[in-house]
Amino acid sequence: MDFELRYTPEQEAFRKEVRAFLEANIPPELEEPVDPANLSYEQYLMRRELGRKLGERGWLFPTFPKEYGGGGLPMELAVIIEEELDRYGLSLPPYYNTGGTLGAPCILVWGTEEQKRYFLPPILKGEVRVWQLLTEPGAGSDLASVKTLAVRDGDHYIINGQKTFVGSLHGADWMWTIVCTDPNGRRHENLSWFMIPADLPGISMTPLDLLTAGGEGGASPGAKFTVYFDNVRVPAFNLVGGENNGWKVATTHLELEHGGAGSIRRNRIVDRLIEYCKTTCRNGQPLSKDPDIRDLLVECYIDAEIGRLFNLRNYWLRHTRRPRTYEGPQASLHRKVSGLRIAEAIVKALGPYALTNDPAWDPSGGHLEVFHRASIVATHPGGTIEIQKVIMARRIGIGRAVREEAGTVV
Amino acid sequence: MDFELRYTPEQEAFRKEVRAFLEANIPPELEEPVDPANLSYEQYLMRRELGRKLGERGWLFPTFPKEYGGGGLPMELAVIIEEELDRYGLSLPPYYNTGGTLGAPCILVWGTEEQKRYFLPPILKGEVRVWQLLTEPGAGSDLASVKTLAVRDGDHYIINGQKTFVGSLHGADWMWTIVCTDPNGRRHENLSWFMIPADLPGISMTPLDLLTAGGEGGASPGAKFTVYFDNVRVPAFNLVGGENNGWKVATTHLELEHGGAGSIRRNRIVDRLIEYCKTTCRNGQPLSKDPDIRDLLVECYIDAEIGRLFNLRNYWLRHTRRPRTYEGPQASLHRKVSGLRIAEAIVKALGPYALTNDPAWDPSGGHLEVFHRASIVATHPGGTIEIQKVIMARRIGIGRAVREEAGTVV
Amino acid sequence: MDLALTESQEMLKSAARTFMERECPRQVLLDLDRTETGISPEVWGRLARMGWLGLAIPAEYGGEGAGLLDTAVVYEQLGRGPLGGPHFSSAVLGAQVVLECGTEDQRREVLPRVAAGEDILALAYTEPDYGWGPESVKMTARRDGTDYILDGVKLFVHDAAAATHLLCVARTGDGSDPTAGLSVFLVDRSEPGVSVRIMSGFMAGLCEVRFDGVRVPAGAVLGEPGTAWSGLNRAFLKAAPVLCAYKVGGIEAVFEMSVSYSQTRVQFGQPIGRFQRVQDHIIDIVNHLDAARWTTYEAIWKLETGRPAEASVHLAKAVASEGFYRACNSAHEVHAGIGSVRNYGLVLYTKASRSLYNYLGDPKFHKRRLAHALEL
Amino acid sequence: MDLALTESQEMLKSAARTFMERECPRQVLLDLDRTETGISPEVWGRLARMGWLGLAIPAEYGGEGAGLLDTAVVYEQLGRGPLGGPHFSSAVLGAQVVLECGTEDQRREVLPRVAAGEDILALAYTEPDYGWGPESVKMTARRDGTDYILDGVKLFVHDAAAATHLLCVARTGDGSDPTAGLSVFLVDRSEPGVSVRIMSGFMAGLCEVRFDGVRVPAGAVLGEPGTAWSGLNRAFLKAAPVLCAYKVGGIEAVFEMSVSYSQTRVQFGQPIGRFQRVQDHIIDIVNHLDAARWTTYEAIWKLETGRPAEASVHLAKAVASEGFYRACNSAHEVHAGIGSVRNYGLVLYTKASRSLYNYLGDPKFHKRRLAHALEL
Repeated sequence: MDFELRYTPEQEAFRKEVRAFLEANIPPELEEPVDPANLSYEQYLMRRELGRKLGERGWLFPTFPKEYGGGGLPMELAVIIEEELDRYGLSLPPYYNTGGTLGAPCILVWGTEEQKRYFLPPILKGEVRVWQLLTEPGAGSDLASVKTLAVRDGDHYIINGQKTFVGSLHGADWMWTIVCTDPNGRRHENLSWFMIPADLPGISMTPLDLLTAGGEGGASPGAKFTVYFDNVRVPAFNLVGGENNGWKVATTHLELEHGGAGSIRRNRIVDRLIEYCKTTCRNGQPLSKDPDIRDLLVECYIDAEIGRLFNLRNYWLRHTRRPRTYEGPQASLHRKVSGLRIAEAIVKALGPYALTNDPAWDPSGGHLEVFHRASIVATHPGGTIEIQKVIMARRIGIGRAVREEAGTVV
Repeated sequence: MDFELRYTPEQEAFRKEVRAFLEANIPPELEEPVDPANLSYEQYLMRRELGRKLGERGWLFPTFPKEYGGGGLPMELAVIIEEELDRYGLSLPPYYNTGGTLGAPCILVWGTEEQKRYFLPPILKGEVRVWQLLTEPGAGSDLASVKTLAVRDGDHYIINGQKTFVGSLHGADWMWTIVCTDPNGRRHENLSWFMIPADLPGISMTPLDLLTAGGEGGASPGAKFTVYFDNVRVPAFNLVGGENNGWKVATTHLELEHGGAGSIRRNRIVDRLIEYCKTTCRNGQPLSKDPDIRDLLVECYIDAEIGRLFNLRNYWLRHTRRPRTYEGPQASLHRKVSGLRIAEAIVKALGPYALTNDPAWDPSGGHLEVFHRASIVATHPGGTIEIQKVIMARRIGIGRAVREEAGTVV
Repeated sequence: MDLALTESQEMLKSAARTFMERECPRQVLLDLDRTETGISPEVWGRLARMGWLGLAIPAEYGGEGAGLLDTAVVYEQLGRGPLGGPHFSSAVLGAQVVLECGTEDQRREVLPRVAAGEDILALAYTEPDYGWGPESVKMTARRDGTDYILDGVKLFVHDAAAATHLLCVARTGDGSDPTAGLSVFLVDRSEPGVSVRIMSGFMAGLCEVRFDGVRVPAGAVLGEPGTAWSGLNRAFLKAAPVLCAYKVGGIEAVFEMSVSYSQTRVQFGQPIGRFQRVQDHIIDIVNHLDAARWTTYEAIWKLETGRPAEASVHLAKAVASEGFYRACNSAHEVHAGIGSVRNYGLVLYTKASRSLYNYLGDPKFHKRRLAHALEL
Repeated sequence: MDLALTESQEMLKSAARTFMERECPRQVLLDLDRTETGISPEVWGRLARMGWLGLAIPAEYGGEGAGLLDTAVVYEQLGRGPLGGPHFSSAVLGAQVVLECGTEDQRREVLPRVAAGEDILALAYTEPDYGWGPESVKMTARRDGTDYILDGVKLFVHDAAAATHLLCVARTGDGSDPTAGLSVFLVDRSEPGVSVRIMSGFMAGLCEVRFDGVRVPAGAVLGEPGTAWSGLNRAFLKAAPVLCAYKVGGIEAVFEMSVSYSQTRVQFGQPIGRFQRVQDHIIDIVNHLDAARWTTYEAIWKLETGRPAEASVHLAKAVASEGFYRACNSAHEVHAGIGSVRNYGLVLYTKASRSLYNYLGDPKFHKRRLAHALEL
């Protein structure tokens, strides 16, 4: 067993190359905002620019095939890129683009050769930013019951309906979505997966006012929209995976979204919390010296370590293409549930300081307050806590008569 | 609001009478054993004798109608009897008799006048001790699927089948049970409720070897049996509530068993635990002065207080005949779940001392060790934790299309 | 034993519920939530006219002279809103501090205006070394002739932004006993040197209050200087269960919202309330509700009947605070996405459950006090 | 990065699993559970012949010289049994203490017999003031000429009833530093004055060991008198993850039992595994399983590769102990009645999860050590 990535001298040389590239291409203004709500449009544009530069070299989607604009790199080099970006508090891509990270694998697995050549390069090179559109007002956990309708009309489909809890602050170039293409069809056999340019006539959107507000940073920005489709004409070419085959396509992005992607990142909030408590004094001593707070910090640390190991294992399983069953949603479940626990531990440890982002009184610079709200909201997107358990039970072989297989990922 | 029972001078005079009676009639040998397993047959017989003496005065089932052998007393006087018995560590009845405490209300609610006159006096006067027989190997939580069969044969029914997790150490005079009287009938409309003399030919039993062993004390003895019915002929007169009406009869005893009876007793184990920690020294100081243990004790105390208040409320609801919904199973759920929490807290507080009943090293005299095992086992009888939640959900109005009513009790 | 409300208490409860439904519908509460004070002149005036700003104030000081239980009955309904703003800080906690610490003259001067809603009190007790025990008050008041000079920062002060007057607790004497030497100063918020700033975050109405060389006359001290602790402690013990009742009302509302949503939201072809995992969240909520309810009302009963009540008050405050916090979490799980849309209303409770979690002491504080009361 | 076992480790795992299935079926384990020692001569002999009593003992001392990871692979399978008895106390913990604290001569004398199963060691460390830190050893050994006299009580000593020799830890020196002055004595259990008594309760193999004026020669001290702590600490750090692996195996078995039962037990017309509440218990178990597994193996990897491993060992021990305890509770909820029937087998795990909860330190102990390692 080996819990650490080993790098050859060649790979370490690659790290130097990446580091030099990032030093040259990350402008100082591109700092990570505490609250995704605070990512200005200017900062967003800088991040998009960085994404394009990474994309040019295949570093934006490093393990994706070169022929479609990816890097064709092995896991180790992908990790190096992620680790180096992590030093700047950035992830890959350095802006909200779950439509790309979840959509590109779908196209790679389910698209025709022509579709791959058409859709993948702009995504993998960072030329477009993509949103995913799944939830509808009447279809949340029960995604397969979506009512947004696509009707064939010659070489096009005409789409009508609405999707909600979508996207991030500064808009998208493309959107992909799952819609119903056969209202009378059998469940799971009546859906189709479309990639849609965001500027097509008939698409409009309104923002939601949420507990978490605003945002562009990382995978879970707070700003969300409702997107309306009013007789939107989409070329039939944009249907990926075949008509009424959308649920199969969905198994790929759902698997990735439900924790199957894995991760090599640490839980930053616990690091920050420990740092906060080591450096902040109350009653004349560092908070971390208070035995009650110390005990709470250890519990948070344990939760973070378990989460790190679950993610590490999933990252390894994915990139070594080993069989997976319940591991994806297990990591996802742990992240959600431990997020609530950690938020409560912070409230217990810090009292009202846990809830304020008042510049005069919050040494975390707003991180803890944002985390508190986000921990509540984060239990829902990408499948609620309950849905993670539903999937785990099916994969363990107790939820249904036939044990469910994990979705195909890349 | 008033959380305490108030007694008139007449009622206080009654208390004196009860106290004098108990002083005269409780032999010193009738002490409460730590482990129900240790109740000897002699002690059991003494308790039965005490039960008969209480029964003669109507004090064994004090609130039941006088005409059937009960006391016809108001709640306040019943509480006085219970409080006075509690001073001896005894409850009402002072031996395992859930077949009586749950069966008598069923007969009172669902029996014919003739049946009440025949069955109730021996129970209410303490002349018989009764077991309830519900679970079968294939029917636990799903009680309504019992397969033990009763077939009418002239003036009798012939019963075949087996019931398990039944009874207590020293046998029973009567047993009541729910059996199937119509194998082809609709669910819940094919069961019947029988009161059966335990000495009928064809009844046999074998003991189970359980995590909790042995017992007669209180409501949850450890000793359990499997009871076999082999062509047992039971008079048709003994069918209470009408053929195929057994599920309705069951709603009465299930309601009582699922916490609806209420209680005015404290959680003795937490009192004992606190006493243990105040009087036992480690590292030169009482355990209760260790801040970690102090915190654990407070959590246990809180659980005990919430349980006490739930039970008190239920007792009040029952005896004032106020409407009830989910309150019974809520108290039951709390008892079961908090039992596991308290057991774990004791292990955390006392380390391995929590698990030993070694006379040289256990100042609790075995109470904590028995409680630890019992806390696990106690989550199942009278409806598992899951079943309490099922019932709560139905009573809250979310478990089914139609909100379920609480069972009729007396 | 009788766990029911009396007929008149049932009427009071019904009146309070009607008031909340008519005068404080969801949209009004959402609008109030966007204000710094949590209140509008209209709603405040209505509260005053209902007599609820003088509920727990004796009749001789212009109040209703209602008992704690009556007050709790009303507060449970306010908590159902949840109606924010300074009513509790002023009319319950602030008034109790004046009652318990003040002289007869001070009561007569201050309380009628509080009961009428003309003056609004806020208790400036907690400091950067946050805590609700007597040892947590470190700010000192310096004697200068017949005046006192107040200097220091009070932090996480509830409802100071809405207040006309601050009850500032400071040390006027030394000693190793932290309960000795405390004094309460009644300070007009408009005095020079007093500055109040609302603090930002996931909290409602919590303020930073700075006293910068604020000069007050000796008469601003409630009662005898240096002896405030026992009065403060009595005031805390009486006010805490009223705050608990407010939380009980909040949990009850969150329970009803969750039940209703789970009955009507359909997924996978059935109301989500049919799913055991959704049920379990709702069962959690109702268990918190009833635990908070009965511990709270038993504490009030003990206080009202003169029984030793300390342990019960600490028990109730710990249970109700944790219960409200977790009930809101569970409700968010029942609701998923829609629950975090601000206009839906659930977030109002979640925010209240956090804002009030530490008010008058967090669960740990009360559990430690409970341990003390149990002689552990 | 490679989280897989090597091919030879997979073979070892498979051999251990086959051994357990063939030689230690349920009925054998139930019978062993009724003994005081937890072991029979037959099973003990087979363990010795497999080489598993010398797994973690270097080849030069008659062992297999396997690494910690190989040892853990076997122990995971033993934990699946769960196979009780003194194998861990003797062949892992005891042997590591001798290895770390003993002189070369002592190692050569003791370890081969341990590896062969001829001698059985038990560590008499804990006392009535129970604890696993150096400060918890209060028993003193008195020097008398060239001998030492041992007097005192060791409590909750694992597997002393099965042991031929006790490793008794006592103080031979004073000082304010609790880590100073500790010595380990190798004492033949048959020496006059040594008495071992199995303790009753919901635990397996825990004993009271009394030393009543036991005279031992100076040569009975492992290594240099008074310097044992650093060796003991190293032995604890290496043995603890092996014990964790045993717990991982126990949780895995409990997981598989629960899955299987929930797939076959039908109630309300369907396998109970279809009910979300039953699923949630099983999900709890598998979460404990994987948390215990990966924290354990990461700790072992760190130990084997010479990385700083203290924090990881403490993490793993806390997680695995709590996980095993709670996994058993959850399994009882899945099984309800049948789970508490002793012959079904679940109770064996439940008892092991309790017996081993405190062995080498309970979760709190390890969390405090973890805090220390994190410089909190």
